[in-house]
Amino acid sequence: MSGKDLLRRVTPGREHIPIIATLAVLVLMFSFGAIRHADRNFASLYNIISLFRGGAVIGIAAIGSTFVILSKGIDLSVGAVIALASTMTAKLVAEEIAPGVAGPGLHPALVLPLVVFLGLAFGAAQGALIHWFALPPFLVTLAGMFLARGLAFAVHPQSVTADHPMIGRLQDIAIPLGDRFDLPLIVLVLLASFAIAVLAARFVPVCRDVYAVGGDEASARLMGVNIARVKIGVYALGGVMGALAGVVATIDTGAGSPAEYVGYELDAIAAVVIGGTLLTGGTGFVFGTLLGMLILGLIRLIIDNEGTLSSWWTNISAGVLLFLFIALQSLLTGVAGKRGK
Amino acid sequence: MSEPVSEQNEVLLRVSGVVKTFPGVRALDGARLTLRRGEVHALMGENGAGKSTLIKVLTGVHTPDAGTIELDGAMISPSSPRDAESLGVSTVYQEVNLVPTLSVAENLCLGRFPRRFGAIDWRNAHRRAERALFRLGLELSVTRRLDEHSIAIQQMVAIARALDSDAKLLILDEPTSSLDESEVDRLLALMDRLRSEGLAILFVTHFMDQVYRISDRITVFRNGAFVTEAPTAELPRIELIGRMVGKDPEALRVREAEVRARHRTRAESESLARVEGLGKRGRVGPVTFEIGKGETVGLAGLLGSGRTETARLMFGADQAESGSIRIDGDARRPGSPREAMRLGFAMTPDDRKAAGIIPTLSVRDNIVLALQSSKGIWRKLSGAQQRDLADRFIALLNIKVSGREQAVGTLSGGNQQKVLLARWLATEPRLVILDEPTRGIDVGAKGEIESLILDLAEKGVSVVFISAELEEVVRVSQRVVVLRDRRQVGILEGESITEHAIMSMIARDDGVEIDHG
Amino acid sequence: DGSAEPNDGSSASLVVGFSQIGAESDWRRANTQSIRDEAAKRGIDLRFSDAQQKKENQIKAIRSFIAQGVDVIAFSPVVETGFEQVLEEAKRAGIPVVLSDRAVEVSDDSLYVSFIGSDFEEEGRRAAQWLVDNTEGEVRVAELQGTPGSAPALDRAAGFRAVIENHDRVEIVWSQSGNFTRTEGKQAFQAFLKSPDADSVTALYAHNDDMAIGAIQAIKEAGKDPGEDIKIVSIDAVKQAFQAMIDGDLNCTVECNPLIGPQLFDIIEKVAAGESVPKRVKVEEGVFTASEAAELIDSRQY
Amino acid sequence: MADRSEGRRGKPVAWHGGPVMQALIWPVAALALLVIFNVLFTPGYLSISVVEGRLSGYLIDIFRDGSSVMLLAVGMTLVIATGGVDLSVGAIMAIAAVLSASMVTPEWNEANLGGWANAMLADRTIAWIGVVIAASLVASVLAGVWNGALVSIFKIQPIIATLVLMVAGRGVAQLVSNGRIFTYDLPALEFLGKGTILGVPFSVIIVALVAFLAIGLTRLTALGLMIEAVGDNDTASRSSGVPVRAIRFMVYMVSGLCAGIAGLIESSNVSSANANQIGLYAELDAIFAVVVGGTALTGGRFFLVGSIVGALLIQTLTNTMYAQEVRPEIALIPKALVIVAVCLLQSPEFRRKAWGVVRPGVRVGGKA
Ligand SMILES: Nc1ncnc2c1ncn2[C@@H]1O[C@H](COP(=O)(O)OP(=O)(O)OP(=O)(O)O)[C@@H](O)[C@H]1O
Ligand SMILES: Nc1ncnc2c1ncn2[C@@H]1O[C@H](COP(=O)(O)OP(=O)(O)OP(=O)(O)O)[C@@H](O)[C@H]1O
Ligand SMILES: [Mg+2]
Ligand SMILES: [Mg+2]
Repeated sequence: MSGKDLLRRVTPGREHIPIIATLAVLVLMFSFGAIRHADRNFASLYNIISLFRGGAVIGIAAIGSTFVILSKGIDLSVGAVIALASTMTAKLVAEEIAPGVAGPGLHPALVLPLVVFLGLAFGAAQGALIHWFALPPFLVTLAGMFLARGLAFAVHPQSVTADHPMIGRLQDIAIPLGDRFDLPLIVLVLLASFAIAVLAARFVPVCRDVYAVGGDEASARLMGVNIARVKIGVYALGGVMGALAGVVATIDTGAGSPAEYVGYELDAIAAVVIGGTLLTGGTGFVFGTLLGMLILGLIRLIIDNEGTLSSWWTNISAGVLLFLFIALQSLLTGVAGKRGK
Repeated sequence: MSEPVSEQNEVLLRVSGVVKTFPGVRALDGARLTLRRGEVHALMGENGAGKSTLIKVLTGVHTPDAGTIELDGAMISPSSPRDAESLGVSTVYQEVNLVPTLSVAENLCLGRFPRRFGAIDWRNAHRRAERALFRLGLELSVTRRLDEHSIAIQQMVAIARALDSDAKLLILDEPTSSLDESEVDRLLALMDRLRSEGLAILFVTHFMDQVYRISDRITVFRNGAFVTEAPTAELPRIELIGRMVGKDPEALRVREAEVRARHRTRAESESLARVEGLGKRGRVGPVTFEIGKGETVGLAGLLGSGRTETARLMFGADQAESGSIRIDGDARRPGSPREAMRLGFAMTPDDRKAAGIIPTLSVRDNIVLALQSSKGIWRKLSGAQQRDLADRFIALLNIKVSGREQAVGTLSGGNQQKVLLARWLATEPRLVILDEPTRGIDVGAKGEIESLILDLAEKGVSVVFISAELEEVVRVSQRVVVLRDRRQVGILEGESITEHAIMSMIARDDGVEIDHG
Repeated sequence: DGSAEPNDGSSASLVVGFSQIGAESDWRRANTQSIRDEAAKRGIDLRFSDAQQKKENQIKAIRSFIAQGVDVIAFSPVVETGFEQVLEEAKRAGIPVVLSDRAVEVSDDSLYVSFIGSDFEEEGRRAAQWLVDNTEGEVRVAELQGTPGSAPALDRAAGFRAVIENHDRVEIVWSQSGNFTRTEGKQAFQAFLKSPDADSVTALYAHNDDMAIGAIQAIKEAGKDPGEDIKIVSIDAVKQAFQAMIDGDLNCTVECNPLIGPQLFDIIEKVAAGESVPKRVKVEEGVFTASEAAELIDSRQY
Repeated sequence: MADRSEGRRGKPVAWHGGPVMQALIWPVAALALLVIFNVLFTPGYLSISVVEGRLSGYLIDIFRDGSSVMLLAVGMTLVIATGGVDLSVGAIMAIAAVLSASMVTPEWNEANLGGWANAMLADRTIAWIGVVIAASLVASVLAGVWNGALVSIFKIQPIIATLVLMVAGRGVAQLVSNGRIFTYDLPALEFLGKGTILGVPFSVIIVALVAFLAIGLTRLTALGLMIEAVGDNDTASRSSGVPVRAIRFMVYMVSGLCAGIAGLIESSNVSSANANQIGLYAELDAIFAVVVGGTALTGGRFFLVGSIVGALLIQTLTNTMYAQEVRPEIALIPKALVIVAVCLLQSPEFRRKAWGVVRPGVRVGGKA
């Protein structure tokens, strides 16, 4: 390999500019917080772990949304699927199996795969409707959102505690960092999911098909891409990641509720788009979504550290920070893009 | 031309009685086609004759209403392009059908990535892509996005993709429509080699030369129906054209002669505009030339020489960084197409799919669009005016549509090109920039467009003409600007315009003093 | 360095982190205001965070309070469950937690030191009791429920039913959600009023005043007399409900008192000083009827 | 197998001939089915009576309750036709609503505008209400300008650009009223949402006016053509001289204006403005209406009448849940099923396949 070749390999290409810009702004914003709130331990390890932990549910679900959006679709059912999965998990492990049978319900080792499988089926059904009948994804997944939310209430009308000894043990799984902090299971699941997804997006052929379908579906079809597999696949993945997010949320908080996770689909979409993935399909990075998730969390963290904001200033600051972020991001991308040409 | 293939050559593909109807159009009406191993078979016909539709039926994009397809002795009914590919049919479709947002390498390897341990082996993929392109004499960065490359390069990539497979049947639907001669030569040489390896090739094109250079047999379609099949050697050019258009070919010949004559008799004219050092760093330029009223200026050069870029700068589709256009006594540099339109400019782009047609809108909407935007939002053309305009141009350019309300996306390639032309002619411009206007247009229509340019010229409209066919450039231009490596290398005028002169100017080694005509 | 040590609390003023549910109603606003005012009055450094109705946000806020090392954390939980983990973290960091307004469900009581708030079930019972005491004969009740699944909606429904169970003459014939909002309360009730059942209905129980006011408008537009043809009892006792009672449209409102600032900070200060506090503190609340509305309206702060 | 004509970017390409009728027929059919269902199961569904000088009945309710979604759908249709989306309409509704409620509250005027405003409010109420309405609408249009600037000048993806205002807008609304929820008692302002003219709800009349204006403006001028061109292929539109940027700008402004009117109607209907609740999730309803009405989210051809029918459909659905007394927490399930049914009905793909399923069955039967 020539030296020039090597250089080309390690220097990021033009397509990486948005992601580098995003990362830069993330670092910038974090530094801003760290300086402004130096007396409030802003840059503490605890806060950083919390950033990951607090964003994990959205982050995991957003992996699914990333692929959906890359294929030029949209998935509005995410939030409701999380709620459904989380309620089901809690209900199934906590409640007695049949009236009269005492004690906790099904073993989590059984419940967790079951719920994730149901998520898969739910997502695949949405994908099938979208693909086979050429229905608009927006409407199908909106219906999916209503359906999943309704089912969650049908499973249990209010919040349930996931009362099972195994859940407690799962909660204790963590990688200790130093003597006082540890990475809890949910963060490990988050990081593992992202690692797998980032690698898959690059190295698994069918994932490249997703990019192709998002870039130009008609052409992809003519090039022999199996459109059905891609389209049903991405929504199935959306369902799986939503369900997984719901399951780990239940493990992490020890409870599930049908009324929760309202509006999470938008947060997930926001994380994806902030991470540099275009809603027009075909362009973007899974890793960007992780950055997007962190940015949403960071906005919240800065607001929490302000500590004096009224409810409305909370809203406004969230909007303003979001705006500042995307403005900076597009500025950096623009400048770098121009130089790149 | 190669050895004529004997009738005994094994039949690979037999299509018979295929019918395909779209709402309002019977695109195929009992189409018939027989293809043998080891032959290049040309499929000819006017725009909208149903050639592309037949190909799409063959590859499972469309389901036929009736008819049978027999491949290698077995009846097949491919349900998708993927299906067809697995049956051994590899296709280049008429419009570049690749994914613009993917890299060149990915476009070449999609669906057949080299793998290691089940994962994509990128290094290998890049090498394979580079090799596939190199076969066509192309060296470019395969990691760049496809849409960063010109439409001609994209067409080459599509061809490279189709060639990079072990198919028994290769279908090429107008693969050469925006390639220049050296690329065409290389492609034809490759086709020749593949033929000798026993591949059957179905070749659709409107370039007569290429048909006679490479094909063994010809099938002609008219209005979706089979007209004739004959060995190329037994079907003289003039007769072929006659079969295609269904008219006396003599009329065509007379008109062509007329065109030549009218061009030669054109008088000197006063100046309309002068392009002065127009350029953009890293893209093209500086380019300098003069356009007279009613004059046609050709831009000549090889693929990627910067013709399209020059046109885009003139029209404000890209912003020039230096130079200007001197017109009406002012030095202007159009910042947007709107500004250029205000100067009376018009431009048909070479990439009609991405930058030209509005696919889901009707033919009428597409035709009135530019005129309407120059009039502004409030002064809407009345329904009657729109219909008149559309009908007039449909008749004038002989656009084959089922009605003026047909969505442009469903027109045949050549007819889409005519709609674009109509859009700009409707604005009654002073200067029309035509970037590959004859791309994908049949022989009859090419003649029509040439005489149209003449008519325009007679009305005092100036034309900047870009075409991959040098012959065409030579025929219509009073002045030719020659570009090489995105720089102007010279200008030819009047009698000195010959194909040879242009080629030698392009071939000359180092930059000669630029002749500011 | 990532220290999450609580302050000593001796040198500077008391630092309290408070996470509010949101700002969805006048009631909530009054609740927030009361807490802010009281903190200012006592010179307490109050770090306030609005969770915008999301539990996740609330957990984030609590973690951020832990990182900031506040002296006491107080919050009004968005839902009852799912706080066990974060409360354990607070406990490990040695920060006591006080709940306000709504309870949480935890296996270990020691995760919070005290809960101060209304008893939603009691409110439902009081509403039912008023209806039982102030009507005769058969009472057919329409119910406008709060947001499905929310604690006040569930408890207010349950409390109401617990009382009418013992009174056969009172019966719920229709129940719909108005999402605690005026618009949806109005729409839902308007649809109901067109059904044949509507003619026989004699009472409306709304889970909050806002929905009751929406329903009153619908009743008027349907040509009936709210408060007369249909007796109306609701919960919250906001100022507008008093106005409605003066106008004769509303019959009774059960107070759900948001002004818990003084009571809350009494407890917080005790907790910070290491004194023992009761596990459950109820907020003082009353039941107001149309007859007292006129004299009380000016004293209502929200 | 499927025939799919290749439009650019894989859009299914509309065929010639009466696209408006084709787009309308299925949503109308779905609406009709829903109404028939109600006629069968809700007594007196179709009856319209006059109560207190106003028309009253289930059908009237649908129009009246649906007026804000219909308004939003009009603006949203134009935005979506350009290939965009406006998530901020709910927040803009809140801003307009709160601003109007604040400006008719004496304490607020005292603190923010000075005594002259109150004097005017007391002496020349109608004129002042004109000012109030104008101010609210100007604010909404300004919100649209903000969105338009982000999308067309800064080239930010519409969903993210409008998300900014969706998040911040409610805060702005609360900031205006300082978090208070003002209630008013001003028949002139309440007329917007509650008033009737000859028994017809005034809000419905406003919707009709706005819809006619929008349809007229887009179809009698070249605006409609240009909007469709921009949404279908913006590169081609730009090089054909369409003022792409200005068009994008304008549609967000119109969307803002429609949202503002909707906010005024919604708040005047209940005589108060709660920044947290007015228009919450309204953007989803509006987008739903538009997409059901036949306009693709990818932009291009749009059908304003279809969107209005879509809005009526969603409102009918909501009102059906009330009328059928579906348990609130379960109400979402039938709603989901109806949406899927409507979608299927609308899909040519489904009709073809459903038909195709029948045919082989017949053939098999013939063989047996
Ligand atoms: N999807 C479609 N819907 C409606 N009509 C169509 C569709 N596809 C093709 N047609 C019509 O079928 C006819 C045949 O078109 P086709 O593309 O096969 O022509 P062609 O011979 O390839 O022409 P060209 O030389 O211009 O490429 C045309 O009239 C075209 O308008
Ligand atoms: N051999 C090549 N390698 C890489 N890029 C090329 C090559 N040829 C052309 N290009 C691309 O084409 C662009 C310039 O070509 P342009 O389209 O202006 O030329 P043209 O003379 O119109 O040729 P074409 O026949 O491609 O339309 C450049 O920006 C470049 O990216
Ligand atoms: Mg063709
Ligand atoms: Mg070109």
